Amino acid sequence: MTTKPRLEREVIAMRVARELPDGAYVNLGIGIPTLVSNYVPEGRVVIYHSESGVLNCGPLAEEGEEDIDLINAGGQFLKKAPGMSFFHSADAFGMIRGGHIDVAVLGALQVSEQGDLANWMLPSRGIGNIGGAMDLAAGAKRIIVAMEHTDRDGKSKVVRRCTYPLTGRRCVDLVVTDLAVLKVTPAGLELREVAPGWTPAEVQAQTEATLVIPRDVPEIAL
Amino acid sequence: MTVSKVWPSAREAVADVFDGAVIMMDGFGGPGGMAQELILALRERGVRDLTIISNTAGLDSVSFGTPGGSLPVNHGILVANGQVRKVIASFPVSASPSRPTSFELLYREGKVELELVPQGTLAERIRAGGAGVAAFYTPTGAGTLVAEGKEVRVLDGREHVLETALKADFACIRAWKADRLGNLVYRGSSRNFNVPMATAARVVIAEVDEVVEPGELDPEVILTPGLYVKRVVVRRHPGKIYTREQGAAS
Amino acid sequence: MISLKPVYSSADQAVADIFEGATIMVAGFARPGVPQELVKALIRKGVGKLTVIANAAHGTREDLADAGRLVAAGLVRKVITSFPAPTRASVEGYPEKLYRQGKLEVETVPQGTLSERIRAGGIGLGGFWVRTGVGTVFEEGKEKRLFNGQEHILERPLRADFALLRARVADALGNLVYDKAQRNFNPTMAMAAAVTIVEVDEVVEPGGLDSESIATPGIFIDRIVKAQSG
Amino acid sequence: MSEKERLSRELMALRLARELKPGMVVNLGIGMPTLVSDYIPHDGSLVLHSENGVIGFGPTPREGEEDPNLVNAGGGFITLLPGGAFVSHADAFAMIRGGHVDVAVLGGLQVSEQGDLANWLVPPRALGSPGGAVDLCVGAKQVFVVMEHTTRDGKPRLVSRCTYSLTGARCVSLVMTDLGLFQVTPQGFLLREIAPGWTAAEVRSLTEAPLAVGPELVEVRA
Repeated sequence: MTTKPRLEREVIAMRVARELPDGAYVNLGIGIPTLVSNYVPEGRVVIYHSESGVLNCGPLAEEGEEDIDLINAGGQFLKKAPGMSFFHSADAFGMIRGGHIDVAVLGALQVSEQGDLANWMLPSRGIGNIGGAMDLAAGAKRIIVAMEHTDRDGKSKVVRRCTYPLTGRRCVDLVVTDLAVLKVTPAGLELREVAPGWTPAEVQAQTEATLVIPRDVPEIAL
Repeated sequence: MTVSKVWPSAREAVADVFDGAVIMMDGFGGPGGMAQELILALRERGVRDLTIISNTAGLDSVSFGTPGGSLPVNHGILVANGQVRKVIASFPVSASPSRPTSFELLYREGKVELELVPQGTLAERIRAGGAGVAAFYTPTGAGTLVAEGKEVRVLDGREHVLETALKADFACIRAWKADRLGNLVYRGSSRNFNVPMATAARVVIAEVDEVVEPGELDPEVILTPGLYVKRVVVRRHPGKIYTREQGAAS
Repeated sequence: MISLKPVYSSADQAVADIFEGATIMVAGFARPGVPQELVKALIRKGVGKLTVIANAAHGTREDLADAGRLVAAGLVRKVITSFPAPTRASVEGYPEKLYRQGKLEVETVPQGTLSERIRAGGIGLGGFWVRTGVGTVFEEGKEKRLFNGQEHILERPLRADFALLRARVADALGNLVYDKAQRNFNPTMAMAAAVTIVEVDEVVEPGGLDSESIATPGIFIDRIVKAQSG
Repeated sequence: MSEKERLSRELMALRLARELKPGMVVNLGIGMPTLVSDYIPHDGSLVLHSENGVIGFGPTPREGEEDPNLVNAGGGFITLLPGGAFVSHADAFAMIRGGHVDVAVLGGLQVSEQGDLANWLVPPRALGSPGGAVDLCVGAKQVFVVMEHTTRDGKPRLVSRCTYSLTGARCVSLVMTDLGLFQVTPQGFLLREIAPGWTAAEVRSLTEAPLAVGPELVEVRA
């Protein structure tokens, strides 16, 4: 069962990209979330916000054209884009906490069935980076998590209760993994879509949390 | 009377930094917002037991925001040099556990203290320090480790955490240009923590590429009015960054 | 051209959905930065029972269509302001007249606390502790606490349904550049309302503004009105 | 006694201006305090701060050269000195509350011997305008008051306790009136300089609070 193909990181990003509405202000975390900007459907305008103090981040700079005063929150170099604006950290987070960011896409270590998010510290390391994730968890209007369904040891990252330190409580709305699309509902995690070739029962077998499984669960289509 | 806040060198501008001082420094992480000559001068001065308030606890094994993967000079060199007792930061370690920074190694040995703060809360606590706000309630961190030991109260139906203002003895900040009255303009994404930090320290020292005459900076773009700034230092290599290996590089 | 934000040629259209009982922030300090065309449009619309948040609300300058003129027009149920009365004490402003008649509620707020409360509303803070007003009537009914041995009072955020702003130029993404003292309450109120409407002298394409001089990023702006007068 | 000549508004402003030293950041209130700006150097050695967000302004412009978007907190036209800057109102008050303004010169209705100031609500008016004065009272490092020594009805404005609604408690350090210059000390008012032709006894008779007289009482000079 576990030998079945799972979705590539790019495909997870592609699926998340479909969730971004036209005209949305979006913050993308580091990792899979960063890939999302490559797959925004044609005709939609999405404005990216970076905690480094940039709004309307354009494409990444070419090699040799790096400007050390033009980076995103992941330390990547940006190209100057028309309509770009700059601001300091207090304002960058004012935008986040003040509810002005429509969607934040974050990576995660664990997501619970209540929508709790843990993504800043592996207890085994004993120290971690909070960075901007807690502010996003508290402030963004909608949180989408993009992550692998299980960790390197095959343990489910979709859990009943997070055992890792929380980033935010009851903040996640949608989880897109390499096996499924899960919606956080008052009744628990609802299985909305499965990876091609996977059955809901197979996804449940890879999931610690008990999923709410509707009668028809379509395959993830792109 | 001619006012000039321009000091002859980074070394002289940090000459009164004392053992045990609380220092705010650095922009976001990348060298664009980092007062690298002041950091080098602080290492040369050898002051100890410093408390550093910054986004990171030093990136001395990480090439964040640096072209060509080079390692930029940042306050990690002060940590590695044993000059730092405590760090208040949101990004204290490298992303990868296999590449621990000096700070992480010393932290494991119990030789440095850490106060971990969410990034937005850090910026707002610094802004509060400069703006005469003693404390504020934020939803950030409610229900997490960050809220432990702090007042938590429900306001407008939502849990909020009480966070208190941060102030410092010195702020070592980086801007693009100054005039000799201390007005500062920044470039691109390098405003980040520099702007709030410029308001929250007793002595604010700005490292800039260039100093111009009053009136030459566009008043609409001055983000740090000169009244906040005590000292201005011009970089010896404007437009360059300092890397660990070669000193000033492009 | 990417046009993320609707650009209206008429202020009347831009305020068409402002409803009775709405809470409205009106920017400006003295004359600079006052969204006069939007205020005039709102007076023409005649929608009432408004709660108005503005620096000044006395309405004694008839040549200035500021928040006070909304009060003078009888459209306001409550004002939250730092200047309910004109600076010359011998002149009675409209808020005082209506207040005496029991027709207007007035919340008088120290000016710095007013903009800090708006800022808190815009950036998602639940409240903050300041010394402003300690030992005065402005501490009445508020929680008090010692920080660093000094008394502070708890102030709560302000938010609104609409904010009316004035700037010099907008681009089609809603980024704003101001002219000198025009800035005042504008960047702060821009953050604190559900719908933010700005009137500007000029609208340009994205890229037509110097990124470094944008004091209000477009994320805060919902509608742009090209002003008919300067 | 009341026929004796009192200090002119100009002389009061001029005398108070001498208390403002190079390097200071100064906020001048509406009315008489604004006159002080006529007697200070406009060479950038002293920074004038205005609540509406103009930092580093200069004298009134020549007629015909007024800029409608360049006014002070009283709405009067000003000029910007080289090195001046514009900030938002919130940032202007962050400067005030944050302790970055050295001196505020305010008008007054009453000042008590403890240094309490009442200047925002004139009985029997129902409403008054505190403007920025309440913030300046707690935020400025020093508060100077300039006002007439007595009301139009001849009642003293230097009092034991303010009967008007306070703007700030224990905040005033210096008072300039048309009868002299008064320091607020832990022991109460100290008469430092006196209007020419007046005796300390005469000033005392127009002052409700006890009044100490300095050992070297001099006359206010232009």
